[in-house]
Amino acid sequence: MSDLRTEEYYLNMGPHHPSTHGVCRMVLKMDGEKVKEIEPHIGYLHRSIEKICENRTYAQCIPILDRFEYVTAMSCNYVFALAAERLASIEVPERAEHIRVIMLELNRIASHLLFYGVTAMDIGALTPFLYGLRERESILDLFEMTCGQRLTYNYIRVGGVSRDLPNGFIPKCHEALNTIEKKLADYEGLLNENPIWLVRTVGIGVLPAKVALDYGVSGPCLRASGVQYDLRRNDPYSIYDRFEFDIPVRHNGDCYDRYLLRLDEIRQSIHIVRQALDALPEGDFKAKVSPNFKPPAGEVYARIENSRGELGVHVISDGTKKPLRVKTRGASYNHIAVLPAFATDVLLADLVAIFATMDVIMPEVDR
Amino acid sequence: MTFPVAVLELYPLFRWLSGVLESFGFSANTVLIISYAVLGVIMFSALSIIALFLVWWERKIAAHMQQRFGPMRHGWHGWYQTIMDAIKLLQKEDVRVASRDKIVYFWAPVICFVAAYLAYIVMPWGKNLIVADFNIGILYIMAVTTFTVIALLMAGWGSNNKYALLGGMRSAAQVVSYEIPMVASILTVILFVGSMSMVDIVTSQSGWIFNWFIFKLPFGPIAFVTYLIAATAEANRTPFDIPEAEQELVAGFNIEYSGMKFAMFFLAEFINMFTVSALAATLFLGGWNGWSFIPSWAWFLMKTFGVVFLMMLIRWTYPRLRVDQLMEFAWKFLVPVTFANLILAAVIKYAGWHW
Amino acid sequence: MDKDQLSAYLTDKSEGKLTLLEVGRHDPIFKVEASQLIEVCTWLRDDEQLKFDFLCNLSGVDTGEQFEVVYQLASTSKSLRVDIKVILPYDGAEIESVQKVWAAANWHEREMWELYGINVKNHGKLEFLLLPEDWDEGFPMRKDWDAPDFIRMPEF
Amino acid sequence: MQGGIGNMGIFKDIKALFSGMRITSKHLGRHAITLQYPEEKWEMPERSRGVVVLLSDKEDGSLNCTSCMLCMRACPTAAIVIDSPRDPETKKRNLKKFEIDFGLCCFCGLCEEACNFSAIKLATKYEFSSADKDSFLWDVNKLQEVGRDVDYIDTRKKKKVAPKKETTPAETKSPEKKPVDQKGENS
Repeated sequence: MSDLRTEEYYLNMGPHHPSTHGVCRMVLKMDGEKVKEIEPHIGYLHRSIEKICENRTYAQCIPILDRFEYVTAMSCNYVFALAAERLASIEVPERAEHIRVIMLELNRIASHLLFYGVTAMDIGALTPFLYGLRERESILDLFEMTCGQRLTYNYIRVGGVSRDLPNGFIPKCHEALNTIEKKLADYEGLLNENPIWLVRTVGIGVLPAKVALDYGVSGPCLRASGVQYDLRRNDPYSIYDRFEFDIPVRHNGDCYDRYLLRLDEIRQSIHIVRQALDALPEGDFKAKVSPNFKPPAGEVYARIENSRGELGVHVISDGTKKPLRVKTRGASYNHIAVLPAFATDVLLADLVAIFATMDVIMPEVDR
Repeated sequence: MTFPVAVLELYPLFRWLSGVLESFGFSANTVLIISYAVLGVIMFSALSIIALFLVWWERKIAAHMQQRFGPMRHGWHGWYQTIMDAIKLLQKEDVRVASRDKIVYFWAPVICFVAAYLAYIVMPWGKNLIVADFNIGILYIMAVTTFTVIALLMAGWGSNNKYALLGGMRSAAQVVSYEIPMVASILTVILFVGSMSMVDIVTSQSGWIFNWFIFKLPFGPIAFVTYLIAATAEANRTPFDIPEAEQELVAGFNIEYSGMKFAMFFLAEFINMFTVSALAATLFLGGWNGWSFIPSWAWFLMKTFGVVFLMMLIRWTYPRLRVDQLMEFAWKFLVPVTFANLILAAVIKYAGWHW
Repeated sequence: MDKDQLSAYLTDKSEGKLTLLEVGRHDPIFKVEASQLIEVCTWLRDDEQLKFDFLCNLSGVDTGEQFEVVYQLASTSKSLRVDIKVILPYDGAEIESVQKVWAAANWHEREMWELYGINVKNHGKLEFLLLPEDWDEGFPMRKDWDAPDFIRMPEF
Repeated sequence: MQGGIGNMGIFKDIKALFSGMRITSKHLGRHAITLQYPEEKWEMPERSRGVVVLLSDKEDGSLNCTSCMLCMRACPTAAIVIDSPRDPETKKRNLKKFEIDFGLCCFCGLCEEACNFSAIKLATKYEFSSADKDSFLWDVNKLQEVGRDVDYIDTRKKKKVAPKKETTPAETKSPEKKPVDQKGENS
């Protein structure tokens, strides 16, 4: 029996793996079913967005950045517009700001609904996926009605938004929000108490707050680890300081908390959208900005809280109509980078659950 | 083992067939062999049709649960969609891995397929509708259905793929673990019937509905539930579908199979599901017993499809367990419960506190 | 602390290691010498008043004349933001890795190394991250890189 | 999770399992929310950004395009190629070539916003997929043909009062002159 031995082996997870949400490749060092080491390999979706943006005017960058993080493309639009507005000190009309908040929060809800479905599917429940997408569709319908596209909006522009809200948007939006609020009970009934779901998520993939901060984890993943840090509060942008909402925080930092936190955030976002719809003033929806506008030389790093975490863009202007440098910072980038630090010594199935609850989206990582 | 010839005569068809054959001057043995061959073909086609129907049904149920349509293109609500799928799979190029273990890789789907069909030799489809009534019928079923695990292990090993190997190992561990609670649940039934013959088991539940084993309080329902859980695991279905866990192992043991070989695994999976459901119907739900205005085979099918429906509902509602939790559940929960239940049943049987 | 107070505090307490470049449109931008980077970063992270425990972003910049490395720092407990900029010459650009201070810098530095050719000392794992492993066509984010057509816009 | 399932209240678990089943079986009888695509079609919202078309004048059917090239400059992917040499005598541009490569187009709608003459629009049509890469290159005839039945608000009307006098388009004019927004603005 002396020649019987066990050995560790390498498992190549991805780039075409159903639960890597795109084309992430992870080389896993496995001991049986147990993951000993993770080495993420990214770049399969690299489209050189930053370089492309350096060769485009400010207005042209926005549709390119739509593709940066297409699940919440509104926030990509917004963060670039915010950077350009800060560079050129543009005043944005009130109505535009309200519309922006509505769109950003609707997009956050849509993204979290997708998260709900995808996470459930990664843990093996197939039906919640369709339920999540069903309500997401109603939000995408609103977007299509407003700006004409369902995913790559190109809606929020430097100085405002590209079009005013269409006729009948407000009642339809209220209706969609009411439906989602009602359906949240269904979502929670399907998974929250389900013993299988609980054993798969509770205590799995605990991300300590210290590690999370060290690796730059942000957004719901950070808040699930007990750090109350939301840019809508801590570095306010737009008109978020006028609305009343809670920042949900949970303390265990495991998959279950990350999941629950996002469901809580949907509720808060619904609340914000309702307030914004009620407070929507009349007026201009866009400040006068030339499509070839040239912000004065300088640099700014704008960051907002999107559904995944901190979405930042570092724009340097040299006074010409094209930016000198556009550096995008997506939350998922850090969320993948942190995996080797805390997701080891788990089973393969847990790694899938952890990856799903980190809510990673690959185009944001590869850019 | 010799097949009991007596059971064969129950088909008018076979009486007619043997009459015809004998008139052509075939000897009795030849007639018997031909009859069995014809019977085999009938069973095979019936089961294939059932498997294809189950695929379609599962897709429809899943679709309607998720507020979709599911297959709609071929025929009324796409009823022959799966037939077209099967034809497509048969025509497909058989892509094989270069570094496979040739023999093992080839035989795995065959064994899986055959093992799935073998159980139907002793399955009582209706009153006097059984191929062969062994006196060890249920034991035989337990034995041949376990062949599947060998096939899955072979598929996992022969594919020379780590995902497939993981799937094969998982499946072996899972099926071996869940065999125990399954048998223990079945034993409670056998304990009362006193026979392992499928016909005996069914006839012992005849009469009114409370003769069904599931209504034998208090252990009947427990045995049924534990059996159903173990059976779901045996059939590799969610929440116990870890051997092919799509999100973890991509497709598990059948990751390297394509075309017809994949179709064989796929159909075998659905036939296995039908087998365990049919067993549940036979053992716990009175088999083909029912009011006589509906033919007995219809009762059997209705009950079986009822159990299948339940399994589908479970599949499309629940998440998947993790591999160690699955084992834990089997050994720490199901095995104690089924054995306690078995002892309880034995005590009740011994004391005579039952009807 | 608002950004003016922060600028004053940083200029005061850094003992001349941080030079204010501009108060900035939204956040102050400071310059630091490459040799003092680690020291300053550790101080920024550990100072009780600052607690810059969060590295938002790290961008390499090619201005056409020089390289700049910009560290965008945030403090989660004090809600502060500051940019730290290191200016590097075009030839032999080299910088110390800040991974020891913020682990988040790891991938950003790798990315900077492969896209700009700025060498990162003590990084430990300088391998291609976004680019293919057999990439040998130079440093794509440099301004003098010959970009393919889909990146360059035709001039009208 | 040591202990896992055994440790939790079993009745609570069973209740949760059943409530899950109740939710899914509740949906079993409901109507599908999806459509059978080629037969049934989604009604596209008015602002929907589908394929790019060139618009024709509502009365005489001629192209609205004045080949001012604003759209070409606005395009972030250089999908639009216009060749319109100036006539040396009249100083007017003649449209020689107007091509859109839908392999490049990202349907952002910037060209529509840049246009001051209601000449280019992202129509609500969308079924133009093809397996042939060359067929994505649409020339002016195809663009006009597809755009014939597209309804639009003509923002040139005011200028039409003084016809013929229209010289080279005012390129400095910003596109935020609301050529597009008038459709469904007053919410």
